[in-house]
Amino acid sequence: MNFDLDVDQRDAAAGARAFFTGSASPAAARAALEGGAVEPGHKALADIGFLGITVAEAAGGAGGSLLDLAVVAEQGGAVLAGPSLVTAARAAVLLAGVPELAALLADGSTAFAVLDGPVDGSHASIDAAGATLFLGLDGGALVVGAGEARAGQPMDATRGLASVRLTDRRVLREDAGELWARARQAAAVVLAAEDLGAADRAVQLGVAYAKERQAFGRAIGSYQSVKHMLVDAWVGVDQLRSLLWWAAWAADAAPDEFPLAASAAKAYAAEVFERAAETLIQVHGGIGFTWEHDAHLYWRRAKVDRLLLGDEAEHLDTVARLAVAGALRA
Amino acid sequence: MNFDLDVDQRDAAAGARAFFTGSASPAAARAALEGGAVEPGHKALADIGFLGITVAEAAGGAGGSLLDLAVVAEQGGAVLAGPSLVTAARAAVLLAGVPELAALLADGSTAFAVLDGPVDGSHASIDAAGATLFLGLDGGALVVGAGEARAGQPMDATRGLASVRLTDRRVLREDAGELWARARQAAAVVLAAEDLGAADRAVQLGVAYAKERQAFGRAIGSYQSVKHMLVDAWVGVDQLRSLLWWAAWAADAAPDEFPLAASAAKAYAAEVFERAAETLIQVHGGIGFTWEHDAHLYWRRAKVDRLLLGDEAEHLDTVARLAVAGALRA
Amino acid sequence: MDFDDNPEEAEYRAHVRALLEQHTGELLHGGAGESLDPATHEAEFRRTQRVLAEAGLIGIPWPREHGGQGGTLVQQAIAGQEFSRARIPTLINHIGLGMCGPTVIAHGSDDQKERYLARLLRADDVWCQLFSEPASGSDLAALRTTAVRDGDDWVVNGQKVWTTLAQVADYGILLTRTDPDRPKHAGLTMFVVDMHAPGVTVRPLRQMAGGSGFNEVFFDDVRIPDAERLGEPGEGWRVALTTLMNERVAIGGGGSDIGVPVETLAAHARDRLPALGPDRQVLARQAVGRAVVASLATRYTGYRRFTVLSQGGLPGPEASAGKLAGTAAGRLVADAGVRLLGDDAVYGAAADGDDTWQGMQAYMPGLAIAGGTDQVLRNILGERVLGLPPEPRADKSGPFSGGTR
Amino acid sequence: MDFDDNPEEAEYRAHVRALLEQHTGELLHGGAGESLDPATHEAEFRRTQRVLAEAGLIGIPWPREHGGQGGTLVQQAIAGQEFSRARIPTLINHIGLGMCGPTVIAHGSDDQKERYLARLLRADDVWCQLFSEPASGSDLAALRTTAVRDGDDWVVNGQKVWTTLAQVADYGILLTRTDPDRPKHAGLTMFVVDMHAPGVTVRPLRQMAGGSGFNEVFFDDVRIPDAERLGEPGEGWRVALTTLMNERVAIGGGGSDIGVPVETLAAHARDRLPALGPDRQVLARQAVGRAVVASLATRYTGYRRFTVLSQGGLPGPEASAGKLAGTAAGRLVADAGVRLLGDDAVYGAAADGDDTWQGMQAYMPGLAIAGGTDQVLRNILGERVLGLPPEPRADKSGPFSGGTR
Repeated sequence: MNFDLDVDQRDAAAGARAFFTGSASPAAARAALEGGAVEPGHKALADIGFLGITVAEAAGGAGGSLLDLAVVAEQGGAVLAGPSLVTAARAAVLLAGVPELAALLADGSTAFAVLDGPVDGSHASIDAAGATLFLGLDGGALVVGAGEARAGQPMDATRGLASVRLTDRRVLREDAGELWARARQAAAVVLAAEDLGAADRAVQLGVAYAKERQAFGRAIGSYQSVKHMLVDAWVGVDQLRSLLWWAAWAADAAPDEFPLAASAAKAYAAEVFERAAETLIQVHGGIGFTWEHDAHLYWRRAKVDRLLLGDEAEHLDTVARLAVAGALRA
Repeated sequence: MNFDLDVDQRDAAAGARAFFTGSASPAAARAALEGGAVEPGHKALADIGFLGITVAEAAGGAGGSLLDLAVVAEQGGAVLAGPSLVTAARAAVLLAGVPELAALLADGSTAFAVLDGPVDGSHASIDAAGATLFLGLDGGALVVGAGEARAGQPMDATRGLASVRLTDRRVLREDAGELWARARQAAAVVLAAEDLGAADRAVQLGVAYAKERQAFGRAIGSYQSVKHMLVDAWVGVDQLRSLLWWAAWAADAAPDEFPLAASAAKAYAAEVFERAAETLIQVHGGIGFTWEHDAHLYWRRAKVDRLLLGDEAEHLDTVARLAVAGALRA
Repeated sequence: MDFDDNPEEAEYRAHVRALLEQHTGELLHGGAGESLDPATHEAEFRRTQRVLAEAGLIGIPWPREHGGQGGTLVQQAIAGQEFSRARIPTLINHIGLGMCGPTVIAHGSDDQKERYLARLLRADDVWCQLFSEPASGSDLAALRTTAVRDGDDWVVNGQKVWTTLAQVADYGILLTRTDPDRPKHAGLTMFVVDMHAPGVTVRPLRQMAGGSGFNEVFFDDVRIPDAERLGEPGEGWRVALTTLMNERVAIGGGGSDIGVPVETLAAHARDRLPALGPDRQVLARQAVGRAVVASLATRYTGYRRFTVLSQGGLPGPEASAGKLAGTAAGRLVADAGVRLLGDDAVYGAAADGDDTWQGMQAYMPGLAIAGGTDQVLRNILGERVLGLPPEPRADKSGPFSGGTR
Repeated sequence: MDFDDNPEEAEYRAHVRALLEQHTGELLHGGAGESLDPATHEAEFRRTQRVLAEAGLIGIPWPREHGGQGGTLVQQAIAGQEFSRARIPTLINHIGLGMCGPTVIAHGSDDQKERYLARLLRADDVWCQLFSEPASGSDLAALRTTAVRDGDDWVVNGQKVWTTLAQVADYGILLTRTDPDRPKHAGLTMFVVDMHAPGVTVRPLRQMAGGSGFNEVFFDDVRIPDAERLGEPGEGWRVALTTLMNERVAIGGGGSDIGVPVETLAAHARDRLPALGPDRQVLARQAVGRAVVASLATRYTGYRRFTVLSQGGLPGPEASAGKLAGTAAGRLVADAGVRLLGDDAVYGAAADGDDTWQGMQAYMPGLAIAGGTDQVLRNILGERVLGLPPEPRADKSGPFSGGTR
């Protein structure tokens, strides 16, 4: 058994960490709430090659695995980067048979978004606010087209959520239901990876503050109420990493396990990230619920992400149905 | 506003406490698991008049309110007494129009049980194991009859659970659906009252042990992990008392509020008692999960009661439906 | 047992209602769910309190000699309920009434009482409470703002934070460290400070939910005459305990919901449930049911506390349970409300601009902190209600300046 | 990344499997879900371990000089997995193998090693660990059992509790207080005790779930030769830490579920779901889904720990998270399993006598306590993994007899 990242993946994670740390931040996420740009932005992500990690080499991508993408996405999540690599992962699956469009995805010359719900008035869809070309499922067919995006008042401005009405559409593939489902599972895994990164950072920030902040003559992290709250958050993050790695690995290496693993990771991510973000605020006390502190930016992301691409209830239901149908490894 | 027990009710509670403390105990509940008798038993409860508290005076009862009965039932719950006053409350409602049977209930000359589910093979029904005459709902009609009881291996032997098949039946009232529902609500409230008493005692026992038991040079109750666990259990108990009083009061004084209040009390009781019992074991550490310690007897009662007369999910659903239909006070 | 007023209560309620009716044109009325900002409507807020004071509805339990009505806590609670019913927003001087005034009554000089109390009741002066600092939140006695004696004055330097209403306040009660060489609780002194004095700077503090109910207050060489001291030098902690005890009385309320009332959630569910699929309705009803039960449990427990007041009792430490459980219930209500929004739940407001549920969601984390964190409340309940032993403390002896903080 | 054996691991697994096949007739095999009691099947249990030892499958990572195989922790884990797969029950000497033996190896005299280790591996002698006492559970160093020097012997008086396998044990490692005038950790000494010596009384302790896996052990003037001391007098705490560190290695497992495997829950749900109404099915799937996700999260985290072993690493304090989270997941599995029983859920067993789910439910509260309470595990994780500061302690200095306990 070798359930660990390999050296290349560790290197990729370190590189991604350096890139994202230098190009995005909770401060940028705060500024975005007041109209600032999402950082690092579409072009920078394309330039460093992150949009094409899972696009085939023939289409100009890196031909990597979903796990390769997930380790990068985790680092983006840690600093609340946008737009999301969820879209890259999902579009790469959808466009696997359409190399000319996949090439536009990989080189960043077109900003794609994938629409959830009806294409003539979609649900809130990730990064739809900044996209120019949309992919959607229309009566079982995979379609592509331009559209009009209507963004609501953001809770987390880095997600670029908007509802879209396609103004034209072209069928890329009929009977695309299975492909669509697989793409959505990949998207759920990458969202869980971003959540893992953000939750991990939230716990780190909470731990650091609990070591430093004093009350009643000692560091607040020495009190069991604070210590145990952080431990529970950390245990969740540590276990989420295991589910996430398994799910991302299964996408390419164990397709039979993938649907259950993807839903397990997404459901668990929703809970773990929300708890980590709530803990981050609570540990910080008064300063933790001010606008100027970063805590609420993680909290906003958590409150939004838990509902995107299917909430916890949807994915728990899926896990149960698949488990009952015999999908667990013996 | 006067949301408190009156002097008579406080006196009744004190009297009931003295009676139950002298006639029942967790030790008796333990012995019952190995075939011992349920204490104080049907006859003693009849003799002291508790079976007739809500039976009309004309039928030999005390003509009291459900609240009068609930304050007594709480004291029985504290020492895991059996049989349950749930049956007395429920049968008194059902037999309000049948004074000759109500008289047999009040004077204890007949041991009644009320059957949940089909009368030709009921669900597990409280105190059915020791009863000789059964009340049931059969195609919308209230029926009474003798029957054969089949008791399963007990988890909590004081509940006298059994499945019953009526061997004869007589219709007491046609179209009894509404009466049946009200009786079941009264039963749920009295079960919640017994749970309140048991949960309250569990918290008291946990607090007492946490003050006395030392670890690492101080009482374990001084550690936040133990202290806060007990506080959360206590807050639940204190709030359950409020819901319980309201529900029991509403049965007679505010019938419009009663269905919602009864379901709220029962749903909350399930959660509060279970948490109090789990806390009791955890605070005691190793000794807390031994057979000889009383903790598991409270735990057994909690694990059973949470499911009887509708589990938490059923009652939460009822609360939501009624609230949506406008049943909350403005 | 009943939930009705007794005859005296009913009579008093009718009296209040008649007065509010009579003065309705002079009073501010807030829209439901929408809270007016005292900073932008300061004049109307002050006028409203003055009119109510002149009608005898302010400072009800205060002694008559200090401008109060010599009434009961129950009368005050009834008046509060009727203010809510008439949609009168929270009084601009609620900090002054609930905390500063009682502290001046208990520890002020005759001169201070004379100068301040009547004006406070009429909101001629608005008051704030200057206790918390960036480095002393739950551990209030660790505060670092210094006051140094200089002739007949004290010179104050430092920073306070989480100060409600500082941006409109005329006076504040200010807890300072006057002797850093004594143990942390022993070196404190309380003052009345003029918020318009040179060297006082107020800066609003924006919260994650968007509003700015709190402020930072900076003190740069602010001079306070010794006559404005409240209590003896070094007795500040004892004086502050008076304030904090009165704060508990103020928040130990009588069954009012935290955040959005559960009836509003029920109406919201009535609107939104039909749009959900059948499986989703099952789950949504569980969430709504759980939120309703938790809220009602807190509400009816509040009624029990109110009954104690009604029978002449005082709120004990168990009042902390009301805030703890109310916060937990509020979280359930907010979460159920947000999830019922469906696709709108991921935005900051619904498509029609209504942000009731998202706003409440963003308000809840602060509520679990401000006015006593959940953790501090559990300590209070564990120690003062359940009688569990406190943790050993090393910060109570030794000089503050010597690192024993 | 993969979940397969590497070539060496695969080879070793095949080797183990072949040996188990070869000796299958000599080995005890337990029924699924049904655990055999070592006390009632003692001879077969001892024989099973002896056969496995002779096949080289016991004490795999122990040095060859002490009768071990000089192998790796991974080989041991693989052997354990294959024992499970072959339905061989937990070895009768698992306490001896996991804790007592390593302690003798680290601190015993050559003579002790010679006399004990080979016999321990073959289960010629079964061992137990005598540490916990009624008044010292989480706070082990507060123990009160005394050993007083008397010539060449020590005389032991006191009581131990929670002693697994004491009713069949031949020897035990026994932690005693030999100097009550020193601080609590400094006055302890460890011994090997003959469980058949006069004055040793073993009494089984019944648990709430019904079984009697634990015992009380009483010592009345039990004489232990000084040659049976493990380590120096006063060094008992250091010796005990060796034992406890090995305990953590033993429970830091590689992805095995706590309680009933989640696949069993899935099969149970498949059987029981169709009997529920549609609304109930929605709720039951939520509960099953949640239990499955929590279990898989723990299982796959176990695989990550196992990978560390596989790469030659040692289990760190994060292994405590496996027990903490596994217990929480186990509670979810048990609760979902019980609730799926419908009307049978209120009884101690289903109508057909199967008590899998009720048994697991009753087993979970003890699991959150035995081998480190949830609270102690959180302290360990907070301090040793997250680096949060410990609480101040007053019990570490001052003489034990002087009340500093």
